[in-house]
Amino acid sequence: MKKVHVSTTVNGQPEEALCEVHQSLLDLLRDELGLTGTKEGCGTGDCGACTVLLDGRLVCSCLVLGVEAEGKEVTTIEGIADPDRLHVVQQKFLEHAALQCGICTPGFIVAAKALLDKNPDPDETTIRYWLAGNLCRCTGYDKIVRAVQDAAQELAQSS
Amino acid sequence: MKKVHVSTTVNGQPEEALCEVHQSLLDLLRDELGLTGTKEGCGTGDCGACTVLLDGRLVCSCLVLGVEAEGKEVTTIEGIADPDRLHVVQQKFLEHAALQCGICTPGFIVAAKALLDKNPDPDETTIRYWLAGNLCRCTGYDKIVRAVQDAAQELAQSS
Amino acid sequence: MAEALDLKAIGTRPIRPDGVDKVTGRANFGADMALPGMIHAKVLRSPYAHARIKSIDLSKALELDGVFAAICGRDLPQEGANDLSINILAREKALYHGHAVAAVAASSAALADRALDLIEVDYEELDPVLTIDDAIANGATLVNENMYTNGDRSQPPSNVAAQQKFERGDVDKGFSEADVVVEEEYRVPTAHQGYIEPHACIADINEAGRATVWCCTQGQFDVRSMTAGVLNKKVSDIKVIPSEIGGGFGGKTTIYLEPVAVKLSEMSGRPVKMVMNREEVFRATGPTSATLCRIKVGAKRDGTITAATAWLAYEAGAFPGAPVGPGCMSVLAPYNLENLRIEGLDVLVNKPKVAA
Amino acid sequence: MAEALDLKAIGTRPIRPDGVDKVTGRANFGADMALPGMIHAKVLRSPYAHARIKSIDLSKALELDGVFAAICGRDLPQEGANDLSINILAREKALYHGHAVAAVAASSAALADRALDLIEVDYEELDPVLTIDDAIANGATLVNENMYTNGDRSQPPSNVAAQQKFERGDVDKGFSEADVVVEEEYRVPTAHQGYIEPHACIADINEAGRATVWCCTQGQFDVRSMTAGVLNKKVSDIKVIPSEIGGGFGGKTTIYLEPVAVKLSEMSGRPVKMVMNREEVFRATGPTSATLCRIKVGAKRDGTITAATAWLAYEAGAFPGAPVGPGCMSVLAPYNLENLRIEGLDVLVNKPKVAA
Repeated sequence: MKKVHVSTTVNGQPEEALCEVHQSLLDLLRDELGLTGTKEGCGTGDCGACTVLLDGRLVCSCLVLGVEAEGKEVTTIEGIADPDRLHVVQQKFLEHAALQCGICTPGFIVAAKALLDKNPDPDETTIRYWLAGNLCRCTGYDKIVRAVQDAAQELAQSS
Repeated sequence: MKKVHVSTTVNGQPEEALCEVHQSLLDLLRDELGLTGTKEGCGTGDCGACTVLLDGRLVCSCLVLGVEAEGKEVTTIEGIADPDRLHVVQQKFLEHAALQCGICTPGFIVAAKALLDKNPDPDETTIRYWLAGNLCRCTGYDKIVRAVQDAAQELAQSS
Repeated sequence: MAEALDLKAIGTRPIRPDGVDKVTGRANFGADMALPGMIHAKVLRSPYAHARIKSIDLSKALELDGVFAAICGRDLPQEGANDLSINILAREKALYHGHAVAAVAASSAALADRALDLIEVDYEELDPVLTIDDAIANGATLVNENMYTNGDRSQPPSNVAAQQKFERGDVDKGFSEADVVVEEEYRVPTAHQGYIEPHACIADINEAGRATVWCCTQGQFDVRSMTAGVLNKKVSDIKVIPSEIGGGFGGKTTIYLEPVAVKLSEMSGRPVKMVMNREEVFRATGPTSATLCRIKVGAKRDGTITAATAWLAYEAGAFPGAPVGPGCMSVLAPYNLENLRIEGLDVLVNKPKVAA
Repeated sequence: MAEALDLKAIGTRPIRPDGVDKVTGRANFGADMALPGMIHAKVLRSPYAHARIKSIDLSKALELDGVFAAICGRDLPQEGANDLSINILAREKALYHGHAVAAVAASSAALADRALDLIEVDYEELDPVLTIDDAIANGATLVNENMYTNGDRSQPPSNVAAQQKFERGDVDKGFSEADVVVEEEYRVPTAHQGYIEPHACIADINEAGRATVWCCTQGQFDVRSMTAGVLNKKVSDIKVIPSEIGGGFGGKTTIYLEPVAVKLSEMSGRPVKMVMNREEVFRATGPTSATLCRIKVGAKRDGTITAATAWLAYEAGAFPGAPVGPGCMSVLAPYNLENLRIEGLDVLVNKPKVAA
C-alpha cells in the first residue's frame, strides 16, 4: 500500500512527510521527521514518555495515528524552549534535579507545561493528578512535583 | 508549493519520498532517502562524484531532477556490493590503492562497473575515455585505470 | 570540632551537565539513532515457557518482499554457543515464554513483524518449571538435562545449578540453648527493573568484517566482549558506541539483540536497527531473582542470638547465575554469631535469566 | 651488505583500513551528517572585490516564512574580531569577490538561498587591488588602511604586511666577479587546491552554551580553538567531531563556516548545516599564493656561483600570512653561496586569504 502524504505543523513549522497508515503519530515524529525527543516507553499509552500536544490537547502520541496529524498543530519537547533560553518548567526541572536518566523527562515537561498553561496555580494534588499518566523510574516523583510548583510560582511572579 | 510524492526503485528496493520540484536526484538520494554514498563535488556535472545509474544509463545525479526518478530504477554505490562480498571493481580499487581521500570513489566505481557491464574487455584508452567524466584530486588516475583493467581481467577469467 | 572548611562542592546544588540536553529532547537514547539505508529487525519469541524446537523454517519469511535476512540459532557460530549465545537465540529448546527463536530484518519494523508470522516453528511442548518448589522437587522436569549441581556428575542432573554452604560453631547446640526459636519462610516474587527505555541497538558491519554497534548501555566494553564472544569475532573487530541510557538498574550491561543485529547486517549488507517493545522487555530481559528463603533464629530472653540458619533459594531463570552468593554473604552478616549455617541454591526455572 | 631481514611490513601491499568503507559509500564525509530538526544556512557573498559596506538590512530576509535566523559581521563578538573573524563575516569592508557578508538559516538550503536575495547591502565600490604590481605601486589603494609593514607606524600604511631580508657576504662584489649574470622574473598565478569535497559543517549548541561541530577537517583541535576564538567562547564549550575529509591539501585546517553555524544554531535553537557549493569554494576559500619573483644569479664560466639575489613577493590575499618565510628559507638553500640577498614580501591583495 502506498504511503500517505501528510501535511502538518510541528512546533510552529509546516512539515510534510510520508506515513504508512498504521504508523502512529509517535512513529511519524520520530522516524519520518527525525524528532526523537519524544520517546516510546510502552507503546500502549501507559507510561506517558510520548506525550505531545495535538491541537493543544495532551495526547499519548503512540495512541494517535500519524495520518490524524493532517492539518493539525503538534507541539513536542523540541518546541518548548525559546531559541535563546529554556522554558521555566525546563529550568526548574534542572534546578530541582527532577530528572535522572531523562527518558521520561520530555513527556513530563510537555505535560507540566500544558498544565501551567491551563491552570497557572495548581495545588500539589492537581499536579500529581495531572502527571499521573507519566511514569518515572528514577526520581520518585517528589522532585518533579516540586519543580512544577516552583515553575508555577515563578510564572506567577513574572506575570 | 507542496512537495511531490515520488515512487522509485533504488538498488532494487521500492522507495517513496517527498521531493521539492527543484531538488535534484542527488538531493533526493542524499537528503530524502539518506543514501549519502553518492557525493556532490561540483553540482554542475563536471566532477562525476554524483554518478549513478538511472534505468541503466550513467548520469550525473546533480543534473537530473528528483521527480524524474518517478517509476525508474536507480543504482547507487550502495547497491554495487553483494551483502556478503564486494564487487570485483571495489576489490580491485582496494588492491591497487586506487583511492585516497575517497570522495570521488563512489562515482568512479559506479562508472567503472557500468563500463564493464557494457564492455567486458575495454582497452586502456576506452577506460580513460569512459572515466573522463570523473575527477580525482588524489590518485593521478593511473592506479584507477589499472584497477579497472585488473577487474576486467578477473571478470573474464571467472566467466 | 574541626574548623569550618572552605568547601567548593559540598553544599552546592550544581545543575547536572547532561541536564539541558535531557530537558530539551536533544539527548539521544538507544532508539534515537538512525543510519542511511538502515533496515529493521524483529524477534520471534517462544509462546511456550518450555518446548523442544523440532524444526524452524525461515523460507516463507524470506520470500516476503522487503525482507532482507532471517536467522535462527543455527546461524550463530557453534564455537560461541555458551549460555549467553543460547539465550540470544534458542537452540534445542525454548527455555522461557519469550525466549528468542528467530529474527527477521526487513525494510520496516512493521514488515519485519509481519514476516515473523511466516516463520514456521515446530515445537514439542514440555512441562515448564516455574517455581523453586517445583524445580527442586524430586523427579522435577529438568530445564537443562546437562546441568549437574556444582558440576558434580556423580549425582543425577538437577535444576540446582549450584549450592553453597557457610557454617560456624554448632547450630544444634545453639538452638538448644535458646529461650525462643523463630522460623519463617519468605517468598519474594520476580521483579523486573522496569526501566522506561526498552533495549535498542543498531549494528553496521562492513565487508571487511568490522562492526559498529550503537546501543543503550553503561557497559560498552562488556557489550563488545560479549558480542564478540557470541559471534566468535575478535573484540578489535567490534566498536560499541553507547548512547544515553534510559534507566538500566543493572539490566543493561548484558546483551540480547546486539549479535543478532550484527549477523543480520552481515547478511543484508545494511545497517540493522532493533528496538524491543515493552512486552519483549518484560518477557525476555533479566529481572531480579525470585527467592524462597527459610530463616531460623534462636535467642535468649536478653536478646542474645544463640544460633541462626538461613536457607536461600534464588531463581536464576533459564541459565545459572542468580546473585545467591552475595545473599549468603550478607543475610546474617550484621550479627556477631557463634553458631550459624547458611545454605544458598542457584535454581534453574523456565523464566528469563536474571540480571542484577 | 646486511643480511636479509625478516621484514613484516616493508614489501607488503596492505589494504588501507578505511578502504572498504570508501568503496561502498559507507564512509561519511562533511556533508553526509544530518541531525533531527536540522536547518540549513547559506552565505551572502560580496559581488565586489573591494567595497565599503555602508549598511546591511536583514529584516526582509527574516520576514520570509521558514527563515529562522540571519546574521552579519556585527553579530559576531567584537572581542574576537581578528583577521579570522573578519574573514568569516566582513565588517567595514568587503575585501574580495566572495567575501562572506551575511548568512541566513532556513528550513531548507533552497529557501536560505532565496532569503539571501532579500538581504539589502549598501556597498560603496572601491578600487580593487588585484596584483602584486598594483599592491606595491606608489599610491596604491590600501586593502587595509591600518596595515603597516612589519607594524612600523613611522612609515605610511602599506599593502606590504611584512618584509623580511636575509643577507650574506657582498652581492655587489660577487656579481662583479661573475662571467655571466642572469636575471629573470617569474610569475606564478593563484592555484586553488581543488579538493573534490566542498567545505561543510553542522553545528548544534544547547541552551547551556555547549556546542558540537561536525566538519571535514584533519585539524579538529585547530577548528575548535579557532571557532572558540571567533565566538569568544571557552574551548571546553566546543566539541569538534571530524568526518572523513574529501581532500584538504592544506586547505581544511582553518575555518570559514563553523562560527556562523554555531551562532545561527544559538539564535534558532536548531542544529544548523552549512555546505559550500563549488563556486563558493573557489571564490572564498584559501588557495596557495600567487607569486612574483625576481632572481638574479652571477656565475663564473666554471659554474661557480659568485652571487645570487632573490626578491620574492607573495600574495597573502586580504589578510596577512602568505608562506613567504619558507620561500625565503628555501629559494637559495640548495647552494653553498658566499654572497646572497633574499628579500621576501607578504603582500595584501583583494583576494581570498591563502591557505597552505
